[in-house]
Amino acid sequence: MQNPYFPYPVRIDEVITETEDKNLKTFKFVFLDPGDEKKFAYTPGQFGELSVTGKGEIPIGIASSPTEKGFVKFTVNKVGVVSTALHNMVPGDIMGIRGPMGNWYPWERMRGKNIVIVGGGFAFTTLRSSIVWLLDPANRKNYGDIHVIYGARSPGMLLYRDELMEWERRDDIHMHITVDRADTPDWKYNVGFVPAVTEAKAPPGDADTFAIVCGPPIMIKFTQPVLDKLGYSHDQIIMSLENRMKCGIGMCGRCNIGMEFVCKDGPVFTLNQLKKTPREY
Amino acid sequence: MRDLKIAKTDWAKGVEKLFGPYRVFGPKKEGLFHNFARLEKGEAPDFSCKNTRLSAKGLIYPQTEKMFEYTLDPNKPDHHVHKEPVKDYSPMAVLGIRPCDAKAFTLVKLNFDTPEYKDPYWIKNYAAATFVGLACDAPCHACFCTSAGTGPYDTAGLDVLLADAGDFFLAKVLTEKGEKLVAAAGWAGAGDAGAFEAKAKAAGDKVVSKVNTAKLAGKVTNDLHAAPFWEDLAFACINCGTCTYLCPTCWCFDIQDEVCGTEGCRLKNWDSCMYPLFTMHGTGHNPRGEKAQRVRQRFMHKLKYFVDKYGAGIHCVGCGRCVTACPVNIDIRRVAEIMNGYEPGKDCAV
Amino acid sequence: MKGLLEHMGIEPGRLHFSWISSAESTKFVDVVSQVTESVKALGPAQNFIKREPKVA
Amino acid sequence: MNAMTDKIRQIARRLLEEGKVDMVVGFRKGTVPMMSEPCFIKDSARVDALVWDGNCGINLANYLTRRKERMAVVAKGCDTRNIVTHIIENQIRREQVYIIGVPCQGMIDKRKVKNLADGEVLSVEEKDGKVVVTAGGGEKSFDRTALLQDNCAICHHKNPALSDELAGELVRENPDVDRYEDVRKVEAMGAAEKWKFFDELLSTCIRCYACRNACPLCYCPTCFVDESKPQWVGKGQDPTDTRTFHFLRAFHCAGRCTDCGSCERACPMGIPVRQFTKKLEKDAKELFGWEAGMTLDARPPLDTFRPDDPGAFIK
Repeated sequence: MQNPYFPYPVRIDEVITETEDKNLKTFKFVFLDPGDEKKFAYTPGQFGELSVTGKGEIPIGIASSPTEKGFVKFTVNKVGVVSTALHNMVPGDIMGIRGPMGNWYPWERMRGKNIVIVGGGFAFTTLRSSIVWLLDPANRKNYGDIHVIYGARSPGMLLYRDELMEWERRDDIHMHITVDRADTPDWKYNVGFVPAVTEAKAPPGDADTFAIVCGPPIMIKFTQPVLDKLGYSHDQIIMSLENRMKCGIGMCGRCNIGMEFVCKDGPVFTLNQLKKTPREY
Repeated sequence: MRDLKIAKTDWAKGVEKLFGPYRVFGPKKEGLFHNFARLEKGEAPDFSCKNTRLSAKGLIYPQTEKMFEYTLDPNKPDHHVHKEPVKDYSPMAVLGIRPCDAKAFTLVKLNFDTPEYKDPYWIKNYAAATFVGLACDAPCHACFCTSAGTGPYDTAGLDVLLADAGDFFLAKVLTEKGEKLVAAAGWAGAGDAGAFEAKAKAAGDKVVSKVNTAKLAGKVTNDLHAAPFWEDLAFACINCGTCTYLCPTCWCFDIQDEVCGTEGCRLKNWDSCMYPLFTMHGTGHNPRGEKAQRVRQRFMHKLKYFVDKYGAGIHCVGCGRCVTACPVNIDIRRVAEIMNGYEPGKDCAV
Repeated sequence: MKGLLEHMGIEPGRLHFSWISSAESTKFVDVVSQVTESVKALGPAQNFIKREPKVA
Repeated sequence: MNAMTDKIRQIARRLLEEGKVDMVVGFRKGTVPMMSEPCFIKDSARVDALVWDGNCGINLANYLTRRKERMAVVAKGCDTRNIVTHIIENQIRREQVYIIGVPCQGMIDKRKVKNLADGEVLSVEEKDGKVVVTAGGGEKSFDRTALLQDNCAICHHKNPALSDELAGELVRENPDVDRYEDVRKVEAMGAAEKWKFFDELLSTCIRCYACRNACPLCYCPTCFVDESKPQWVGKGQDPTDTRTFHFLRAFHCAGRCTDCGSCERACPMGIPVRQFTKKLEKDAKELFGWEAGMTLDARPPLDTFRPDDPGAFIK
């Protein structure tokens, strides 16, 4: 019997400090047993449990794309016991990863459609995974227009800045990067909150367009009416939730919203699905 | 299935024979109350209590259980790598479990043994156990098993069911596992199915406490969730975990790492939806930060979410433990009644 | 504090309180010697030590 | 219906009708024998739900903190002392509570009744100092005094320490009763014997925290056992962790505990958890002459310094 609680042992290969407040770091992990990498086959939108031996586990969205081989990447915000311990670790350290867990963005349903990705703050991790995956030549041809609206408090708080710039230069993806305030004079992109930029830049909703929304509750709260106004059907607004989790496999009982477990039945839900469940997230 | 008749003297001799092929567990008085405990050779299970204070769930799902162990000593090979500890999954005989507690395992199984994931600790323990049930001829006044999907003579989840008939037990052997145990104990006298049925009928009639749950499945989740009565129902609650820890069907747990020196382990501990920390995010945000939200979660889970998710009735076997042990008398029977009768917009007395 | 710990079964002599000013070096030496002596006399503590969490 | 219940309803109705308070916190009849359930009443038409009997052992002071309403509360002697402590510790404002004081004859110990009854207890009636217990095996009558909770049997302060209105005649106090016989028994033991005594006492603890949560003194937003940064104590069933929880919980009640017995009453496993708090309560009395919650006008010993504070333990 396979033990779903068993973390695959991994080695930290690289640690990248992402933001100017140093609270967000991206960790690149390599599996000690290459066979485990195959078992960890994932799809953008899924998450894993990072297991710092001796401290505990935290559920974190997978930031790398399945098209990137030989490693997995997670971007972690420093908030609690485990994430703090993780931030103190260095390349070469051994720890564990469990997963992949949860469902993913509905790539099959969205095949042939336009996709608008709306993200804010450090909730951009699985969105990075999605964008890298979408831009892979094998996948890009299967989807229509791609818009990305991504905002952070300031330019220094944007994740994956080099990649954002690279995507800006491409013509097969429409990037709308924004910051709440630009504190550097050379900022040449948008200034303003994500909902406002969405209203100005996102294409109108129709049967062929899906929106993927992932961000802090306040952003979601104000983005939703904008998408309504643009005519997006609630069945085509895709959201990714976060709740406190332990097991990640729908057993420990804490992350439920109604009868659904965010860890197993989610974290990805359509707005339509969410409207039928109690708002406990 | 077949019927047996076991004289009490043969019962005692048979139990003696089980030590060896089985680890034997049965009710034992510890402090003020009876609980299930591992019995030593020569010890007999104590059938004098109506039911154990804690349910039998701890036998299969201990309150604290080791999942993994590891070393943090960098000089040792495979440091920081989790290893499964060696555990005893040899056969266990559970003697004198009440039908409600046995039925509860079949509900908990839905959570730990799913098509996608299997909890190996629970599953291996459960597979190791042979359950010898003891039917209830004198149900407690707070028992409402017959309206919670089971009953004093229910055989669900059992391998053998005993009924006390004075000098002897009438028994039903229900499964292959049960046959093995009966053979190991050497019980063979032919039984009396008619007498068994008559006792079962009489016992069922003695369960006077009932709950109505028929309309729960038809309710709209968000209506019940938004119902006005939760604040009132939750007022007395002190947020202890008594109800959930005593409950045979509650399965929620926490995962904790503990380190002593350079050696550590990962533990699975019972947890309770009554505790504020249960759902607290790292950021401090808490979707169920208020007492009323947590009380609502407990009852919504038992009486609505579970009903909808599995279509296997309510997540409760009517053992009455939470009813009698709650320090402030929050009574699931009353809550079920209110939820079952609730219509949005209509006034409802709490 | 001392009262309840000892009431619970921690041996008297394992817990000491003292008020020593930074100027009282000799008192500090005296107290430390006294404490170590009394603890040595008791030997290693047997209670209230968690070597490995107890599990079922 | 007893006179006390009548009087409580009368007062509650008046207070609500006059708009003096927004809610009355009291007890209503429970759904199982020997259980009265804490409840609140906001509508004067519903005051008839309120009751008073020997099953009101839960301390209602526990329900007053972190609320905005003006509340009337039904409180026995020990409860009023906890309300005084709450006021001293700035958990509630004096003007926010209207205390309906209940001179108390002691609460019935449901475990004693269960042990003495013949079979399963079906109903319990109190009448003229007698308690009639109807059980599966028949009816039995007991002297009320024989069934009291341990803490009630040795109570020195049955009458309210502070109240706005009484729901009955003051009762005779019994200041001569020996409160600390059991503590002295433990004090007389050797260290190893004491250790064993408490090990056995706690052996059935399931860490449900009913004792802590039933206690009005435990109002910290996050209890030390729940802290994760740092984590002070393991969360499993390890006896060291269990004992750490119990003795530290007791320390947090030092000089504040009124021996109301809520903790012991709430324990689902019947553990005499008062053995921890009582030692500190005895020390507070013997070392500082302090009994918690007797007056609003004195600061508790642990937040004051007096030159004559006992200091023999400091070298």
